[in-house]
Amino acid sequence: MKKEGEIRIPSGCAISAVISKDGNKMTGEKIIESMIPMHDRSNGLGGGFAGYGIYPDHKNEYALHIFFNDKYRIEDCERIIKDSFEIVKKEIIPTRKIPEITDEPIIMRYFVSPLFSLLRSLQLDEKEFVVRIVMKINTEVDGAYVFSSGKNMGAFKAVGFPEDVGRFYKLDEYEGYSWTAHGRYPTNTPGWWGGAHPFGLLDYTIVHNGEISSYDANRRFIEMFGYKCTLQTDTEVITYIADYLIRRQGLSLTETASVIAAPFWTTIENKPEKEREKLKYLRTMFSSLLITGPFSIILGFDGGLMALNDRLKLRSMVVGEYNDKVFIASEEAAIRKMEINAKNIYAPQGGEPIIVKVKEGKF
Amino acid sequence: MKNYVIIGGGVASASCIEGIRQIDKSGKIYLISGEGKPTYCRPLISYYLQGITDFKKMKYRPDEFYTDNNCEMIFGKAEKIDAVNKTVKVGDKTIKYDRLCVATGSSPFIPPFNGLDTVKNKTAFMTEDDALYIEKNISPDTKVLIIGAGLIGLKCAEGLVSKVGSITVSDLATRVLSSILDDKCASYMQKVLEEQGVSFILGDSVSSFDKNTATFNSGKVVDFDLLILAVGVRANISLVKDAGGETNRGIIVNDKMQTSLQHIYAAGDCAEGYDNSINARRVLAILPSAYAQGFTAGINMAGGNKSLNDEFPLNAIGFFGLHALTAGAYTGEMYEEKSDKNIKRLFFNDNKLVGFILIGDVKGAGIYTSLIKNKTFLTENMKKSLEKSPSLAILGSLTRSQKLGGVV
Amino acid sequence: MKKIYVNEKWCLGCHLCEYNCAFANSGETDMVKALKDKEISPRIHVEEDGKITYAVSCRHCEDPVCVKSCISGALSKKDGVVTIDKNKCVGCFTCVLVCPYGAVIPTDKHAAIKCELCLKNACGYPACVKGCPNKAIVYEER
Amino acid sequence: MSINYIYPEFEVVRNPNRCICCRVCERQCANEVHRFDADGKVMLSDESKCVNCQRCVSLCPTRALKIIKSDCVLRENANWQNQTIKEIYKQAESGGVLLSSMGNPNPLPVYFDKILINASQVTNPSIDPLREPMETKVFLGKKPNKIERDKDGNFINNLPPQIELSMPVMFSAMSYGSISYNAHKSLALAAQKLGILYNTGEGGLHEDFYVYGDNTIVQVASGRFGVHENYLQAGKAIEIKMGQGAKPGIGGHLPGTKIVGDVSKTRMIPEGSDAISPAPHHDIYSIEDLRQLVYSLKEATAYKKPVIVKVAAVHNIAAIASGIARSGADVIAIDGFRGGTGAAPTRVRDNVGIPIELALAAVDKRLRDEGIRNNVSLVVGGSIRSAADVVKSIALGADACYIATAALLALGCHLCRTCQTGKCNWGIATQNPELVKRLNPEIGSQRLINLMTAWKHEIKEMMGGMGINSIETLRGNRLMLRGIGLNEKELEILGISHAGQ
Repeated sequence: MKKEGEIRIPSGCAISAVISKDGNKMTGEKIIESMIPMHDRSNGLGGGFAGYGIYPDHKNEYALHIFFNDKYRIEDCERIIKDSFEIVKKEIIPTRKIPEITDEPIIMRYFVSPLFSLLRSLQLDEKEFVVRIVMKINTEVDGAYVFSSGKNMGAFKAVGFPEDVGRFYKLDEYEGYSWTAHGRYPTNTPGWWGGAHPFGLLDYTIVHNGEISSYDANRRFIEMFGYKCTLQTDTEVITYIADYLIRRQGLSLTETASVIAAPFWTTIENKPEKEREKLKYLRTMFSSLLITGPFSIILGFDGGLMALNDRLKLRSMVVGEYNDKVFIASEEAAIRKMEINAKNIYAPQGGEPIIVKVKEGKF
Repeated sequence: MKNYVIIGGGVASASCIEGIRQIDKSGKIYLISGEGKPTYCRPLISYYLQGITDFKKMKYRPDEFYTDNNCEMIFGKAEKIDAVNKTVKVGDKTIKYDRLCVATGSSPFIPPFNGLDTVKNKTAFMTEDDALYIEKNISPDTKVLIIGAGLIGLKCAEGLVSKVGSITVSDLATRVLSSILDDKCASYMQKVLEEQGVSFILGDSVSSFDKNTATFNSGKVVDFDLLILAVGVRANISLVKDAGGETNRGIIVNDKMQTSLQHIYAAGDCAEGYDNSINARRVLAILPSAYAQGFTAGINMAGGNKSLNDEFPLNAIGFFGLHALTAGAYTGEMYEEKSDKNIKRLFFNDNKLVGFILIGDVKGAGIYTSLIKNKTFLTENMKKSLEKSPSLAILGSLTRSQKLGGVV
Repeated sequence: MKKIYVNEKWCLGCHLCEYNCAFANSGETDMVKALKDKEISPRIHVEEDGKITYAVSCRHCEDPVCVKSCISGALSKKDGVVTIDKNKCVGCFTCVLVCPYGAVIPTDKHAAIKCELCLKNACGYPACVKGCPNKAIVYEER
Repeated sequence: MSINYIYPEFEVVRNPNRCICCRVCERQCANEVHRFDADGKVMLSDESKCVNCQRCVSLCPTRALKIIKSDCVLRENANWQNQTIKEIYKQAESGGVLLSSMGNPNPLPVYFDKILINASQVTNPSIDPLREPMETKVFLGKKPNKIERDKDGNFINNLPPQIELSMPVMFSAMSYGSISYNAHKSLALAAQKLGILYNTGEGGLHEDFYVYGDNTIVQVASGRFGVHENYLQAGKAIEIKMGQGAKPGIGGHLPGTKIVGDVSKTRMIPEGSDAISPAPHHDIYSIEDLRQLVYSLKEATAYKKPVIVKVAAVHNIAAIASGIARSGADVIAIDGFRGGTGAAPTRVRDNVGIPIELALAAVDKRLRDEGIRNNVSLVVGGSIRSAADVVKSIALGADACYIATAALLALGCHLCRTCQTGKCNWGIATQNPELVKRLNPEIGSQRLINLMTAWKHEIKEMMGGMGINSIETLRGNRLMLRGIGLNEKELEILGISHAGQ
């Protein structure tokens, strides 16, 4: 069977997230538990998590999480890394041996800083530079795959049910102010570790439930701007779109939501003039980045989360609150598992972005 | 609220009611009718004899016409009009009017033939009663003599020809339909009647009757079982004349149908209106004029303002499927087209169509009629087009588009 | 009230209206049976003015002179439609004589005929309008 | 010449049991095929004049007529086929270039028919267009690479002029002159009511049609007929016609007999003079010349009108398109080799150019590879025959489609391919007032509106089936397509997988 990257694989899923607006640290325990009641939304072929604020000791370095098929790939890959970065720290990501998770690749973690001189000679923005190196490894080094590349955050994923993946990666031993989780139900993959979610680029990670119908339109457009959709997954392309709109075009999160889940023209027509002009501009300007078909996504980024449904709300997604915490999940059961007393539980409208940010200076 | 009185129960009377009601929905209308029945179409009695229609179908308007229009029928003969006190005397009743319309029509004219009183079976041909009388007195062997080869006489002949033994029609004039057709056209029509078995004695007159025999000036003797007198009609003008109104052959009216007496109007066969085709007064004893005059009188009686000055003679005559439609005056330059079956004559005067005779193919005749009526100025090209066939091409694109594309 | 109106700008002179009219008023359900080898007597006819053609049928005048001139009361105007009662008509053709459009058609069957907007026949909607290939004849409110 | 080598192509079959001799056929045939014989009271026909336009068939009230292909055949073989032999006869007689109308009729592959469309099942839902909004609106025009904001952070509208279309279809260029006033009016009226655009072609814009300016593309072609400042200002967009799919590399020729009255006035050339459009624009011998014309037109219209550059699909279309995309043009229109024409040399029509499907796929890919797909919108034409062709074109990467032959069919055209005679019985390709009036624009425009409305419904149905509710996410979405019976190379060029993959 072909794996991710060789063929497009649709999948159904479970997603879950929690964030503390005050920046209070939480271990990964709760987020793992939240996936248990949604067990049936996964099929054991992929699970994963992203934690933010988990590397306070290395918060100024990019944390590259990399899968290697075998040790020979490590050398090839490290050559590329060393050409561009100073490696501050390199280690094997600690895991727990459990029977539910097998056939693991070599999983490494590098904390790196771009070589300043190189950056200057290339006249590149630091983040753009990191993106290019990540793309280079992922497309050029067969058997090596960078699956997390942000600062003070990390993605952890594997083939297996998400609750098992969480235990495998010992996430109960990490502490972060924000967590997202994903359980996967792909329909025609043998299961590949790199294909599990979240998908990350820099500090952007996406967990997503859905199967977008706009995929190839989005992919072929975004690939004009240097992105390589090697996995052929929705999550990958949505992450790139988010990166393109937010980082490269400088759109706000709300504006980004108005592009990827743009209001219908009839809705736009009825808006007050200023709003109407703005929405019309965004839809015309970025028409190829509209995403159609069902999706519920949670975009994690440095200091916050954004949850968004497709504009017809073809996928379930609920939001709840308790004290400083905001919870988002495919099902209310997942939220209740994290906080039995969660309040204000509601289902956002299709296309209505839920943006939660940690208070300035708290992360 | 006005009181309207109409004397007479013919077509002019019915249209007078329609005219009044167009303006005044509430005023009281009294209708004095001598015949004692609702309006029927007198020209249809020949078709009755022929069996094409019956008395029920001959009613001019539905039964509920009078009640729907709030008319009170008074059957009886109007004896006297008091123009000063504005009353009409009917038997022992005196009816007050605010506006009066005299629509008394005409009566058959019976010349003083010698020995006419010795003829037992004789009648005029004007009313349903006349038709019934004839019906009662004929058998397949009956010999009928009709005096008068005008429209009434010939229609009577047409109606009877298949039901009686023989029909002879005589007239002082040397041709049939002398008042409507010229020699050529008349003989054309005569031929059709002769083919059906009608005999004619023309240019001759009865000198005396003796029971069932008529002796003509020429010496010719004709035996008959039934004598029908269709010599002509006279307008019934005496009521107005006696009341002091101006009369001639008919009651003189202006273009509003007013007589010389205040608040008294006249319409129909009894009135002498204006013939547009000859620019003179004339009794136009034809149905379209009766309707138009009655309607005009009605409108003006009810306080409206309507003038009628575009009347002219129109005749639709047909025997045994051959139709002749004529209109206007036969003066000026004539265009003629003739074939075995058809005659077409158009009369132009001063670049206007003033009259026509169509026999046989009569399609579109009304287009000619309207040109006469409107006194439309005709260019040579228009004349050419008219001569070819009557069509709206004559109007020109603009007028035609308005007429065919708009509300008329 | 809806009436038949003619726009000569679009008339092609194809004469289909005449045939559709004759068929609609034939009482037959098949056009071939109704019209084959027969002289047609349509209630609408196409006239020519040079290269211009146009169809003419009853205008259902506000003030219909045919109705006023009818000697038998066969012609009447009800609900805006001038109709002819063929039972009452004796075929005197006074109406033919007075119609300024030539729209009352004489027949050899003791009766005149005219357009009655197909309200009395099985068509129920003016057949000339339905069959006009170029909307030169329309049935509408104006 | 006394011997007639070619037997009439068609037979007029009249069913005497049904013919009622109403003579509609006679009155409607400008070719004078039918004739009433008063003596025998029968209709006669001269089939040698018949072009099989089916006007008589359509108007015969008793369906007594049909036109069939004559079965009189030459002794053909696989190499020397009927048509080939006849063409030889024609040229042997006339000594001239063979002319044809409409598009390439030969049995070359129609790729649209070998592409299948996807639909959603289970893993994602299809969307019911009767229940949910289904958007077909598109904006054609250049999209800037970067947003701009003012000092308060609000967007500055830095979009160049855009063409808004309610659906991704436009009526492509057909000149007034090659088609009639009423045909043009039908297109203009329909475009206005539909919220799309029609194209003047190279015949100028009749003064009556300036009112439809917001729905008009004014064309500037090599003959520059009817081009003046007001004309350029009048439209919503300006199209520079470099080529036409039916006759790439060839100019146009409207015979003087059609340059009458308003046609002459609108084209700004004398009555009766032939309107000859040169093969190239004589001020464009290279891409940099094109850029100058693009900017000349933009200068003349104060940069308010998007400029479309229309080219025929030829072998190196991708490179040509890449050049145009960098020339300042806002839209590239590509016309495939099946595109129609009023008249083209037969050899050119049948042998020059490439299919639009391959051209589109190649161009879209090339522009994306170069990262300049956003510089231009892509409009494709050259035999878009149905809503499915539209959907496939959009999925291959087009922004919108141009239709002309389909529009003419809606107006009554029966593809008899004798436009050049000027005797079009349907009132389309003629300037004879008697024939022109046969096309009532009220009917014509309604039929176009009906056609487009039907296509729109079908497009929405197919989009809904794919789970797509906005046409922009179909654009370039080649995953929604699969090939059938295509070889590896064809699939590679089209950028799609084979069915079953």
